Amino acid sequence: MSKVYLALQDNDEARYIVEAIEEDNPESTIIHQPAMIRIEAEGYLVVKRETVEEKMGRDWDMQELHLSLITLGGNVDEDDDQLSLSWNE
Amino acid sequence: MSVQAIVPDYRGVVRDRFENFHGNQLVYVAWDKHLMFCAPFAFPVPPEMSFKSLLTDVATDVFAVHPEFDQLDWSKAEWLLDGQPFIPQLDVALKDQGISHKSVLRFQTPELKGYMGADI
Amino acid sequence: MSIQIKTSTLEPVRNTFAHIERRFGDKPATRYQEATYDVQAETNFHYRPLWDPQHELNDPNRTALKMADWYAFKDPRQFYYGTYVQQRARMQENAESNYAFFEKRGLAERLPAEVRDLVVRFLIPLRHLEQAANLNNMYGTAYGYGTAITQALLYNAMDRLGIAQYLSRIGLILDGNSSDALQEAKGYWMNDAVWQPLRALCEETLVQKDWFELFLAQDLVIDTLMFNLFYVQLDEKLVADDGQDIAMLTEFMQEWNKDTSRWLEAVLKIAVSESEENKTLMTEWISKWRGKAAEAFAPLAIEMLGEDALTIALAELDKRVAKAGIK
Amino acid sequence: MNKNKVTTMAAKKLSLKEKYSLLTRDLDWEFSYQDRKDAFPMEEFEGIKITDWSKWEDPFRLTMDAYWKYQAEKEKKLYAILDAFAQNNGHLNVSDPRYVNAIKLFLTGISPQEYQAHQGFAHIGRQYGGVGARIACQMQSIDELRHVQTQVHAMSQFNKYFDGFQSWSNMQDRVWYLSVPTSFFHDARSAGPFEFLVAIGFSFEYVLTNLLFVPFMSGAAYNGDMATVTFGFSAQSDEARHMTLGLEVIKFLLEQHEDNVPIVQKWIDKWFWRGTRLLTLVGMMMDYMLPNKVMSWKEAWEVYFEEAGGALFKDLARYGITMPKYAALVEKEKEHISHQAWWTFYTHGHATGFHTWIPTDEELDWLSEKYPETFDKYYRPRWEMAKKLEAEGKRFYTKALPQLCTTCQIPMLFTEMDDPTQIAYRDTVYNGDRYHFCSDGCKDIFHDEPEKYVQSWLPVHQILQGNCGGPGVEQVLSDYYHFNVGADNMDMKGSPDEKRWKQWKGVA
Repeated sequence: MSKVYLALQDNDEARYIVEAIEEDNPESTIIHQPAMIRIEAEGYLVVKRETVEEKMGRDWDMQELHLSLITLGGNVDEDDDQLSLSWNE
Repeated sequence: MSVQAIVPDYRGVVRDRFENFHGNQLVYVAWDKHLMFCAPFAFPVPPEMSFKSLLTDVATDVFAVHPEFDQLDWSKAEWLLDGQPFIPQLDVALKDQGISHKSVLRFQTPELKGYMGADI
Repeated sequence: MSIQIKTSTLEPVRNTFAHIERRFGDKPATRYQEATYDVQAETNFHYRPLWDPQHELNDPNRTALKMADWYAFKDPRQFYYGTYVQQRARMQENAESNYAFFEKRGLAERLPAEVRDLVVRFLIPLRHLEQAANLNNMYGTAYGYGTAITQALLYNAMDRLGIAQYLSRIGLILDGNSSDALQEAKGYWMNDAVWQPLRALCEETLVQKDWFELFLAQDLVIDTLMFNLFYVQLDEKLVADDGQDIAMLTEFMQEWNKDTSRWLEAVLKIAVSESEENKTLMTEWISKWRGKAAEAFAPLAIEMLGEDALTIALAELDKRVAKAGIK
Repeated sequence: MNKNKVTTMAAKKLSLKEKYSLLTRDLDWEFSYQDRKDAFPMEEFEGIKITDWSKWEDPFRLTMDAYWKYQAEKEKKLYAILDAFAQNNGHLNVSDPRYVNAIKLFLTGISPQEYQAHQGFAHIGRQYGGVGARIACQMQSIDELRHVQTQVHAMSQFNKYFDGFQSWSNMQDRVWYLSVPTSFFHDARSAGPFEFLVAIGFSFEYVLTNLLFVPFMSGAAYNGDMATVTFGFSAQSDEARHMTLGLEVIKFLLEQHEDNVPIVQKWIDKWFWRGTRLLTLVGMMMDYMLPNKVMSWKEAWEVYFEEAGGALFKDLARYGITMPKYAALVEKEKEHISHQAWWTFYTHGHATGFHTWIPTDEELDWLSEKYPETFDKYYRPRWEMAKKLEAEGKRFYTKALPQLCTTCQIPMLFTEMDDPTQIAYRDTVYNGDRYHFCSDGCKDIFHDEPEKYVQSWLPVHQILQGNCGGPGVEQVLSDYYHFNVGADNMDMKGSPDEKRWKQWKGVA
């Protein structure tokens, strides 16, 4: 299985998102690089709105993710509640 | 293959036709295994120019900066014309010995190994 | 480290880029200037487009209009991307609160049925006209010349998509998100006899080749008539029929029109004052499309507003054309 | 007037997908009065078969209101940082004035291509018959305009204090090495609408731009350039959308018709090859032009292509798509190309719009460590030679113009990868004229569409035809390229840039 990944700018907003991703994807790996945070996982990764809202303590729109997103790899599926990345192999 | 365009007869203008060089033709010259010179050089020269004149009046100035140039004996150099072994005739015009527009001339000097023997 | 720096040695070597200095002198430039002037490449195009071998990739000859300097088309709003999106974000925030207010207070339910029908039959189908306007402004963006005008056309294209989406949302508000109103409105656009000439006109604009002519047809002729008929005269009718709340949902379009008119009128003036040839050409184009548009809007205007409505709208168009120095 | 009220109904909650579809997809209509093919005339000539545009899946469902809102937020943040950068003389915080040359190459070489991407996406954003794909392309068009404008604004501050930025507008369509990126985008823009999207949206954005932006922006961060980091990451936040568009379009084309598969594969092969040739410039920048180095070109290639690209092509295998032709060759090239390229620029440093230099001893050791198989054997001796010549007061600049590859337009500097001491030569004769190539990849591309590539505007040939001013190279540089000769070009050592830097920093 190949890795899917996304990278976020290293800012305060992103720290909550990363925390949420870690919680929802226990198998994922978080890599801190200069000015960015890369998160990878085997085959599948999901960002859930509800978890991010819980971490931030406020309403959070899935599309706000794009303010911090730098790059990603994998097939994207986005709706109101989550954004997932996957490979079909 | 040919181009698939919105019209059936798409044709490109040939930008580098001989006629565009004001009487000159292009000849590319390279000294193999001497990568101080990163790529072959492009020279615009009259097709009537003799091979000798190409060497002494055009190429020498460019290649002479190489530390091994003093040891270079043109008469011992081995030549390739467009990839094929070639024996140049010094006093014959380029066009009369098959050196045409956009031909590549490469010379090899097996005894000269380049700077520090590293093909440079 | 910074303590060692003497401010006197920190004088800039130059104030701006060389091409900006050539145009505006050796002084600090605005962000609009640096983002706009001479950004588009002008020479040495390698390959003729497979989709248009008669032209270069960037080619001023995709219109018959001639300009000595295509950067004469300065946008009075001085929109570059950053100022454009920030301006629209402010408008969208306002629109968002209007739509939210309208929905929260259940204003749709307070509309008289006639008003609802009027909106569905006459306002919502405009979203398809906006879609044509989006394509026609993209056409100018893609095949026009010089960043000054092509970027403004792009902003206008995106505005039109935005407006089409706001109009769609009005439909969704009226039908409780069932999309029935949208389907009904599309039915009018596709089959209602009074809409057909206008739809035919939209389809005709979509097969035009000269981008500046198309710009005049769409942004000047069609849009001026459309705005006057739907957002001025229909708006008045809605107010008279107890439908004034709808105005909350079209405030964005009102603001947009004010903003865009400033740019449109500047472009007209600049193009026409360039040369007699341009003036003649533009006069011909405008008269051709005025004729077509008058015919296309006529049945709709009569059905929606009555006999005089189109005359009023045409007078508005003629005033605008005259103001630009065309007649 | 009848005052019946509209009947009350509970508003149904719309999902993002449904809402987007109603607000966007439903705007289009079937034509009754014109032939739709006259409105969208470019969809068929490439041989691509689209049977049903409605099968298009929108990956991100961004409506204009959300677009304005989020993009304005990004712009507000970005310009706040650019203002602060200018007010605080942020250019003084870069690691070393040599670094600034990397962003000179960026502004002159990449920003104009962002503009071409903007133009190309505007073109297909008008031409696609399917509304979903079309609007995604329109959004990318306006994003790309954003990128060129924010880049120009970020560089504006550097332009006030360093040479080499000021003539970027004039340089973009004239300068010899800039014809490499320029011809790449001209090639894509002059192709049909589907090839354009495979070229730029898929091959470039999805497969390769990570190699351009991510190391570049980390590099800027490592070298104290906050302005570049900021515009770079801000642009990347749009890029995630663009990459996904690229992947969606590939899947869409492959699912539409099996006849599309070989056409798409051919385009992937072509644009992968053209892309790797273009990225040679980035490789050189990473290995040689960043004073504080993030990772080597080779490492970047391994992470961003071999690993990420490998996963992608495994995913596409179900459609019958295979790894791009010559991917195995490029695996060998990663050991060589950055060194071969920087040597070329170093030896042509009199004709470049940025400064060149010999790597420091520490940098040479870093290169040895990063390229243990190749650097000491093939490339370090060149720098030893350059050091010796420089010490003798004979800084080496070549005296003639190089031969160029007809397709990628890079000087014929690449070697056979199994013999890095031998320049690779490929040629062909077409309609009586001889054409030269750096590689099989570039020759294949010519062979597939010779009538396109006979038009190549090869800068060296244009200079020699007298079309760029002259006759001397110096006049070409000053009159045609608008260089400030003696300031913009030549070695870093002794340049006005270096002198000013020393003054600012109070170093003798």
